[in-house]
Amino acid sequence: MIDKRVADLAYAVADIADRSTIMVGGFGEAGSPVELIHALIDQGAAELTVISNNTGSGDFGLAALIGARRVAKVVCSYPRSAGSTVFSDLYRAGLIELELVPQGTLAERIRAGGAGIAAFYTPTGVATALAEGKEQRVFDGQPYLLERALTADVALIKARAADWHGNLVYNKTARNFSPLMAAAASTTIVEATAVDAPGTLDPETVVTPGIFVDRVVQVADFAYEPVLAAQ
Amino acid sequence: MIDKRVADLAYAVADIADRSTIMVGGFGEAGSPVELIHALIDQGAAELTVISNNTGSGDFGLAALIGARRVAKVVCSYPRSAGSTVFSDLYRAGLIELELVPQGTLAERIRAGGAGIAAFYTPTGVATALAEGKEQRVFDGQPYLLERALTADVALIKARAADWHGNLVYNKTARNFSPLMAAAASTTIVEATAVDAPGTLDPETVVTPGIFVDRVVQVADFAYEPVLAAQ
Amino acid sequence: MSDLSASKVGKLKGWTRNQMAALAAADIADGSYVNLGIGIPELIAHHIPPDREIVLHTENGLLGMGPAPDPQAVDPDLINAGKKPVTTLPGASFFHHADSFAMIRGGHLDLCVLGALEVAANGGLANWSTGATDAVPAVGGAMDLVSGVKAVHILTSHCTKEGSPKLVERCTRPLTGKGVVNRVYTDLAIFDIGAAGFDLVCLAPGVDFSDVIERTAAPVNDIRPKDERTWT
Amino acid sequence: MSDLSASKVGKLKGWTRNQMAALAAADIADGSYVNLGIGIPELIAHHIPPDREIVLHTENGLLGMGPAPDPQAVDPDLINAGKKPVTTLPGASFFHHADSFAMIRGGHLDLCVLGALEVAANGGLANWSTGATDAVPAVGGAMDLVSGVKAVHILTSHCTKEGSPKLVERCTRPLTGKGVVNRVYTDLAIFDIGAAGFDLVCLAPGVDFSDVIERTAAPVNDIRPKDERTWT
Repeated sequence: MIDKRVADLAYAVADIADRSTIMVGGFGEAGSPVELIHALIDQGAAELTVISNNTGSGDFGLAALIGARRVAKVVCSYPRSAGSTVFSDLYRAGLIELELVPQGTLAERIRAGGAGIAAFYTPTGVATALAEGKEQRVFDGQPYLLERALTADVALIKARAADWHGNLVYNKTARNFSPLMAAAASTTIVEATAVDAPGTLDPETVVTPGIFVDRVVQVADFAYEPVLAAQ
Repeated sequence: MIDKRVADLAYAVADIADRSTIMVGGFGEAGSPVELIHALIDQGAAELTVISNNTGSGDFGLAALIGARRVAKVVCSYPRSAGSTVFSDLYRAGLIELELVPQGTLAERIRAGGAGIAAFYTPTGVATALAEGKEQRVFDGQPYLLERALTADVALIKARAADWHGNLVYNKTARNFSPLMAAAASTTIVEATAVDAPGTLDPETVVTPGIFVDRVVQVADFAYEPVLAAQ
Repeated sequence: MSDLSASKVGKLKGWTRNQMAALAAADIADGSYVNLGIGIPELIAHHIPPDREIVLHTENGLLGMGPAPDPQAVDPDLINAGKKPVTTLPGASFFHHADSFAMIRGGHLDLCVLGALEVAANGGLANWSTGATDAVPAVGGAMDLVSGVKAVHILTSHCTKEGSPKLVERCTRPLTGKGVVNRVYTDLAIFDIGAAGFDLVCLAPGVDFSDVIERTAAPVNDIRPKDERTWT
Repeated sequence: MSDLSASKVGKLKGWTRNQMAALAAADIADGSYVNLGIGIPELIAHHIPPDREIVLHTENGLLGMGPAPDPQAVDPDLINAGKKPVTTLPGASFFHHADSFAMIRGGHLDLCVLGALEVAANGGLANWSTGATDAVPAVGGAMDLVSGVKAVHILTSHCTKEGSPKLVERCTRPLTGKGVVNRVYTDLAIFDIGAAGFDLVCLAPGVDFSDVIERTAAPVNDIRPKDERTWT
């Protein structure tokens, strides 16, 4: 029988090892798996590499993980944040590494990782500082950069609803990177508001098929970042 | 105002030129845009290159287009068909060209075409006859083949429902290649059973966003191939 | 073209930000799929002529973006690329980031309108990094947009706050893309990127050709019909 | 190993196709995601032990494939990779071909069970083309499956209809993939691909080790525990 539900957040993240590479879903506030990140902070894993579009806001979620000095390196497109100086302070002090990747290239590298594509040629970033050290090649007269796939040991993502098989649907723009990360990580851990029996989600509208998901934790009410930030 | 509806099948395919490259959706019977293909046969365009997983069955749809000698070249993964010898006869007679592509590589090449990726490295086909003439390269100790993107002048696809913006949903496994082809073709033409005003499709469950679609024709009842074949 | 330092030229009134946005909006064809950058370009959404239907794309995963919601209707899961709450219009669709940037990179968007630190006479754009050594670098989707979208329009003040020209011969700040800009709307004038510099399309009221030349660090060619030209 | 021609060896009863399928099914772990090739491998779906839940993938775009429908419930838009009507089980999902082959290529499927023309002692598989010059080539998803799925099991008659061995030193037919096969179920025996040939896991009732050696054109190593071995 397939039942990917796990009892609580602590159990869901218990085996994440030091020096793991962790993909973290979300674009700003939308889709950030704050509860799973807080469980990871409590769990204690350190020297992590985090792949995520941003570096968190306020002093909770990803910003708190970085602030707790658990993150050695960030792979992201936009590490600056209006509501947090956690990453910026550490970066300026030389205490955290940054690999800056254009947002679409970040998405495509993660997608490639999940799809078994080793590398691809993209026009994004040609003739810019972010092309430095990258192979450039011309196809049909146009220059492209070679970009490598990204994979991870663990993905932490947030869904609107899940079933026991790990099939997922998301809420609006909270979808963002999560379906890509679910496929690119060896172990995908999901926090979802609703977790029901197989058959409750329409097969036509499942966004992330359960094959990409390993663990599902039900989290009754999401701690939305703006709400937390206001506290 | 955005209204991609066109009055009839003939008008929808009227401007397809000789020597065009046409992507045709469908996997076997499911998702094959039979009515659009028949309109294309009536329209008369010739020396076409067709990109499609199969070569049609019976003596209708894609098999009829090929049988009418309108197709100079087929790019596909499985040109043999239980119910048709149209392609096989022409192929053995040297009257039609074939580029044989593994099914997943075909899908990924079409996806790359729609996504602006010039080329990618895949493990599929390494050390086989289909690797001949292709660049091989090692990443992390594993060999991969370089595969180029596929694009087309026109895609002909079938949907379950559409809105005037061209947003589409499909029926079950009839989805197959159509969302990829819609993105990879300069002009995407859709036959759909239901065509309604914007707002009738749930934004969460749209499979092909309207940005990829140019023309929508309502076709009340699909002529399913098995039904036609039985006639 | 002029190498006058900023201090020698005065400030001109020109167009307001909303007027610039209205001019940019007037050039968007009916039925276009458009991505509006963060900042002044966002104003364009309020100035689309009522007889046109434009579909707005936000790269975090939405086509058919509508205006900001009433405060009580804010959904933190429905935001734009600037992380501000938005709404959906009929015909909207949600999708993940790989699909969203497939639209961008694959040339499916008709237009993006972006801000700029510098625009070069050859269409080069610098808008992601000041190049300051202590700055934390952040790029977002800017490089994807300029490399993939069919047309790139720039909406920017003609000069920096300090009065330095933003329209330059070659960008001195880190490039977002090379040869990517098609048209520039400033508070003083509208330009196309021409074969030999900035081609002047039209001037703001009260602005002269010489005003523009003084404030532009690159060749400017007056391509207006003769009867529209005003000479100082 | 033997180079005896097929004509010198008789036909053995061995396992039926359904028995082969049941043996292959018994080796599939609970909770596996599995792709079953067209032909004999399809029979496996009928032999999954009742205490296990297996999710079947069909590469044309469905996870959670169920058995064939009643004739009156056939939906021509709900088919498997062999283009036969199927059903969905609770927990099913539909997706397009790029996503379907991302599952395959990306190593997300635990197992695929395929037919074979030839299997080589080094794990090579030939199952897409006879290599006949007049044949119309057709590959489908076979190469994708063998290059991406975590484990590849083969379900095949031990010899061709003409009696020639299908288990060979090196494939003579065009390769589907090199070093891709993990286990082979034939009507006579079960083999793992070992370091130095086919490792015999078990024999069908009434079949001797020497029978297998006579009908296999590659080294066979008996790796069974001593008390399970029977010698002719």
